[in-house]
Amino acid sequence: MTPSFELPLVIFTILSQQAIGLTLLYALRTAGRSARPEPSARIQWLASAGILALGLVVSLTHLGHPEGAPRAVIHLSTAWLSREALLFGLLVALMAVTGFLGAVRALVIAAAAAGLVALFVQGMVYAPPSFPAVNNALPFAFFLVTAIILGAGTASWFAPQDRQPFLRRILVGALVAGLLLFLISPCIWLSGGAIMRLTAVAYFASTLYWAHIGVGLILPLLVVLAVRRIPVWLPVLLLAGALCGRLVFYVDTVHSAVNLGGVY
Amino acid sequence: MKKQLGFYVDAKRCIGCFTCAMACKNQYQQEPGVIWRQVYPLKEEIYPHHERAFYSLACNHCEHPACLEVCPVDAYSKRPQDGIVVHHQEQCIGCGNCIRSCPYGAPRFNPVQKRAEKCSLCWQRLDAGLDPACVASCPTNALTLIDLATFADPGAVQFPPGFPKMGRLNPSTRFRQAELPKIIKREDVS
Amino acid sequence: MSPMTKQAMERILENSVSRRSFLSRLLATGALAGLPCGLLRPGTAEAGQVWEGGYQTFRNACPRNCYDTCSIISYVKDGVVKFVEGAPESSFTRGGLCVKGNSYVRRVYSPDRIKYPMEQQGRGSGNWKRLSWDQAMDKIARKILDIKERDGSLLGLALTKYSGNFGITNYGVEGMMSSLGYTTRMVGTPCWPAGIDAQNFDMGSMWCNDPEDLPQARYVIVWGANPAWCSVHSMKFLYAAQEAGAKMVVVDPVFTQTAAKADEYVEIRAGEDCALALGLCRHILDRGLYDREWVTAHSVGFDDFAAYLRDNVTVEWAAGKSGVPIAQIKALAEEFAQARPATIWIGYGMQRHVNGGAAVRVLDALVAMTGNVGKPGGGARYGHLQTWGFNYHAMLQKPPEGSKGWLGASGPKGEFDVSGGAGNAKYADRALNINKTAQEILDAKDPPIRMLWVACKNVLSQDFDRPKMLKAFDKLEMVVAVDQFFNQTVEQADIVLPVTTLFEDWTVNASYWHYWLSLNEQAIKPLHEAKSDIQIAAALSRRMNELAPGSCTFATEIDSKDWMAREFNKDIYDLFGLSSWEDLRKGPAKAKLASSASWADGKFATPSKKYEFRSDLCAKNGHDALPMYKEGRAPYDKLRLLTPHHKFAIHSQFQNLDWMADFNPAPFVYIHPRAAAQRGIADGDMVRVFNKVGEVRLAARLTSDVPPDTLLMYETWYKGLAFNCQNLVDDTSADMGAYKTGAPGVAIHDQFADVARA
Amino acid sequence: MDWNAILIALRDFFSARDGRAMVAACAVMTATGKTPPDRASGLPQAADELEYAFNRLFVGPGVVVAPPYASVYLDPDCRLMGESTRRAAAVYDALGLSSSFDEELPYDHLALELDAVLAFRVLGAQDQSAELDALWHYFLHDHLACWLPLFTAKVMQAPAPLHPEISRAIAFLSAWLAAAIKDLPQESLPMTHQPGGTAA
Repeated sequence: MTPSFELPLVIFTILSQQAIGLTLLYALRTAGRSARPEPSARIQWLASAGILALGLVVSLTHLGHPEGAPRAVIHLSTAWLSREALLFGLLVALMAVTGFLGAVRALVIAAAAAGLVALFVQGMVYAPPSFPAVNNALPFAFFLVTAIILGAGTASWFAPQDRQPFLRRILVGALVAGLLLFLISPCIWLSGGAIMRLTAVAYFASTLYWAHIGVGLILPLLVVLAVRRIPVWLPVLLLAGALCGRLVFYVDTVHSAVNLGGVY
Repeated sequence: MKKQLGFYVDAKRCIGCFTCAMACKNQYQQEPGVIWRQVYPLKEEIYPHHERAFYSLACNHCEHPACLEVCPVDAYSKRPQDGIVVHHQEQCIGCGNCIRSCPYGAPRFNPVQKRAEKCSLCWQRLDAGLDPACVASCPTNALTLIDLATFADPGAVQFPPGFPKMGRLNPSTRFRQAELPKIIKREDVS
Repeated sequence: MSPMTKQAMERILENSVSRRSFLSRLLATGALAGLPCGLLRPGTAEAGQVWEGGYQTFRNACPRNCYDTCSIISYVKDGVVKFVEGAPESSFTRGGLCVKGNSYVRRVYSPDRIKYPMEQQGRGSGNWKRLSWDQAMDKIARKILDIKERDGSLLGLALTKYSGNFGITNYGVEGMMSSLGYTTRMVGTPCWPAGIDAQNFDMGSMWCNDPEDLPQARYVIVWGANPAWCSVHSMKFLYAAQEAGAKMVVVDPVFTQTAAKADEYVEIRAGEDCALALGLCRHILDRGLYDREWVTAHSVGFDDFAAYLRDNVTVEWAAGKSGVPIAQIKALAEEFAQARPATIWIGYGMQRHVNGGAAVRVLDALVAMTGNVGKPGGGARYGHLQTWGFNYHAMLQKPPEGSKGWLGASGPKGEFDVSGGAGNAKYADRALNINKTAQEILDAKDPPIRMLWVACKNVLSQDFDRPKMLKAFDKLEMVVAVDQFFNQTVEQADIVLPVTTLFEDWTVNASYWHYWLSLNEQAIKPLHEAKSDIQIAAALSRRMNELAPGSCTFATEIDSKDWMAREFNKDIYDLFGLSSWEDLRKGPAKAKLASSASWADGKFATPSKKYEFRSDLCAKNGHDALPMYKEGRAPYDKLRLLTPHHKFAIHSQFQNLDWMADFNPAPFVYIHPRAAAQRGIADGDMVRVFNKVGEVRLAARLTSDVPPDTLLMYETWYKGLAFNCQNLVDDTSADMGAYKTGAPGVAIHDQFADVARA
Repeated sequence: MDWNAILIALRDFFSARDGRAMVAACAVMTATGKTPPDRASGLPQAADELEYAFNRLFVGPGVVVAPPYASVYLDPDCRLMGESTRRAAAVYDALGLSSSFDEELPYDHLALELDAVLAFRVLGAQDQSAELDALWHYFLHDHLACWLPLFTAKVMQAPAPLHPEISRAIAFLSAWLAAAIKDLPQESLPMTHQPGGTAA
């Protein structure tokens, strides 16, 4: 099987992670503080819900038969995809409710926790045995880092001034973590089996991979370190970089069937 | 052990003639581009001669099929009586998750129907007392049907080089590996 | 009433009773009268199509000039072939087909098929007009009459036909020509003629053991053949021999798929089979391992041959010529001579050389001197025509009264010619060498070739020196191509006629390798306006006789089934143990053989009635009397070029189908990594292969399957690709072939070329 | 627009065996379709050009650009004489009609299907039977509307510029289909075709 540009999935995962990131960052920066929600809480939460809903709609276009999408939740017993569908459905509702109710603390924590679980489940969907390089916790790690980077970046549009340094620190930390993760993972694959090595080689040979590293991670890191704040345009750059990185994930992660008859 | 049907791929006998793959197309009159059975030449790192040894592979009807596990709409089932993994195409929503998840590339996307499909082990033919089309067509008896419950060839291997080792899935295909003849090369050019 | 669902309507349409009663009220009103329909007509209850019911099965036979000539069962439903299977009755194919046979349905129902007679306005222009059969036959008939009027004979009308459709009734094409008068025939065969002559000189005929006795062999050398690709059903018999303890050795210039399945592969310098075989003979002689008793009782000239070996051959010399190490030659000779029975499968590839006939004679001698001729499990296996004793009713037609032709006797017109030459007729057909078709057309004078009829053949893909063939076509006033697909010959034709597939008309097929006989029933009506070759002949005869009564003796109305039946005779029935051809409807039949071995009784068909190591007949035909070394062709370019058959195609057939393209989308030239490195060529690079004939462009594959001095590409026609290996193959003759087939063979594998990055 | 006349002309066009018949059918379309006769047609040379172009697109002998058979578009395996061919013949049979061409002209050839459309139109005008409506709905929505757009798209994708007469015939065909679908109650819109499942 040759990998293909699964654009709807690229967009869906990125948007959903952005939404979850926003949720996580809200929960993080309000943790331990007064129970009073931020002034723009409602907008933030509705925006999260909207972003996630948009992602879900886009994900439908990936199906050969979108009309059958509601049935996608019937195989919860073993299919991570069913669990993902159910969980993201619940999550979008939870985000919307949280937004409408003005970010009630309990709901915020519930949504953040559900978001984390959803990221894990999503990570499992994309960690099948057919992709040895990512048949592990890496997809979850990639998704979590992406969620936090996008969440911190996007949250800077909504968070009050006093929380901006917190977001900045989180973003810097996440960018550094991401940089290490995305640079080191392929290096580790190089010492793995044939398919892992092929994956590493494909990543390193990909312009998109380097665009993600450069535009999505290094450049934002330098900018934030230099200006010591998150410029208003930075989330757009982060999103573009994340899209590049996700494209690499879908296009260049090598499927074991590609080398049938060859060394695995 | 319960009955579990599978293919025995005898790479020592296989001549890579693609008759099995074409017999499959002949049986199901598939659209161009849709391939249930493919004949994979072994790479030169495994068999040192280009396109001279092959694995004829379709669905491995695994004990724990990845396709079945990951299908969100439960469109796969494993027949209790013989372990055949059946794809119920009418239930398929074309999400591609099985295609992504099967390490052996058995499910394929049908661009016309916009659904996945894969080798059925010709269960309709089996139920009618016939061999699968590919097995029936093999001119060298290199592709045969086995029941793992009774199959007891000590020489057979489950994961030969060139076939991804996926122990958890426990694919039902068994192999005999290709052999090399003694080769006497020309003196005047070597 | 709201519209029904698609599924509900389709359920109604599935069944004739329900669909008829669905609109019964309407039919009762008589509304059907006066409809504006121009194409559809009111149908009666009986008319229309029968769509219901299960499969009907029919017996078919693959007519593709292949060792295996598979017997097919076609499954037909509603008048449409749904799928095919091999016939289980044949112990040779055991219910199997090959990759090509399994694609047949795709061929019949391909939207790409030629559907109607058509005429091209300007050869190669792509400007085609549709013709009715009447119009097409009228144009052709008038042209034939015009030629007759201008030249006083029909020698300006030439036929080139070979084995693209190998049914016995397809010889009606030759019959059609004969029924018009004396014409020009492209005679001979590009396939196997040098070996045929060789075996005729040695044994009096080409006759091989039943391949199903291969498991009895204790030693098998497959020499210059690749059954793993070209006779897939023979492989199981070779395996059975191996499993019973026999050693299988493959001698080939290329590490073929068959070589990969052997116990031992001997890489030989192409064209030096003669030398290696003589070296083996010499060593056997030296070690006294030959069968003294057998050669004394059953052969003539062995002492002369032995003397030749002693005086002219050494193992060292053979090693130097063939590239095979001395020790291996000795080992091979000793093993072969000591195993009983031992056999050699003599391939057609190894005789496509300027010394091919000579090489086959030496291989025959090797088998004979070790006493393996006439033994089950032994034999010099090349081919046979034992099961081809049909009436050739379709072929044997009389020329019209007063026809004029070539003065003097004519030789055979190919290996299947049963007309026995011209007999005592005053005139004969003009025979031109099929293997030099282009040159012969260019050279022919008095009269020139004015019109070419192409049937069962794709001249521009299969004949040699394609650039010259295009020039030859320029000389022709009319080219008629009869075909199923728009191949490179049809592209250059003036008129194309659509011909039926095997499922669409009756015929009968035999094999030149195994001993099974298969009926080919009409399973479906011809699609579009396709006609079979004999139906085309009848249509032409009809028009010829309308325009000029008596100008064609071919029947004007033909029942194909009846014509198929007329091919049978008592000898065939006796040979196969049939009471009627109808018995074949129950499945293919195998000849009742006294022994699985040819020449089992030791009585040969040579003048001496013995195996002739020394053949005066051979000498009389211009060759050496003894199996002797003959020099190969001097290289005319840097690398040897081989263009054998591919597993996905037989000549230009099958590879064009989209199912085949799924597995094999594009051609490659195979180059040894060392030769590639010298030229800076990497795997997958586009390259130019060129020589004095022309050039082709294609991608390179680097592999040590070929030796460093050899290029390999396969002879196939890919839909939509210009690739054609005949741009690199000249028409140099092989040494033998003229005696039995009317023209020498062709040195297809004595070609040379160079390669560079494109 | 006199659709009956247009349909007859389209049928005659797509079943034409030579340039003259094609030109004649085009002339009818010109006269009936109320599009200005903007080009001289009927000249022998023009007829030849039209015929060559027509054959390249629809007839052969080479690989044709747009085979005019429903099964090539509807049957999953893109072949002739497939399931949809069988369905087309069953529709004719239900109407009490049959083709006199048999396999010489596969039953789902465009010209035969247009002939059936004519039959439906005339029968429908005479007889208001619900069954006839249902059958027509099926033939139009579940058959013609599923493949004609794919067919016309293939024609439009032809490598060489389209001959104007062919382009106009295709335009008429598309216009008729659009009008016919509008005329029918919009119970079920023509869906993307979902051919029957394979054996799995």
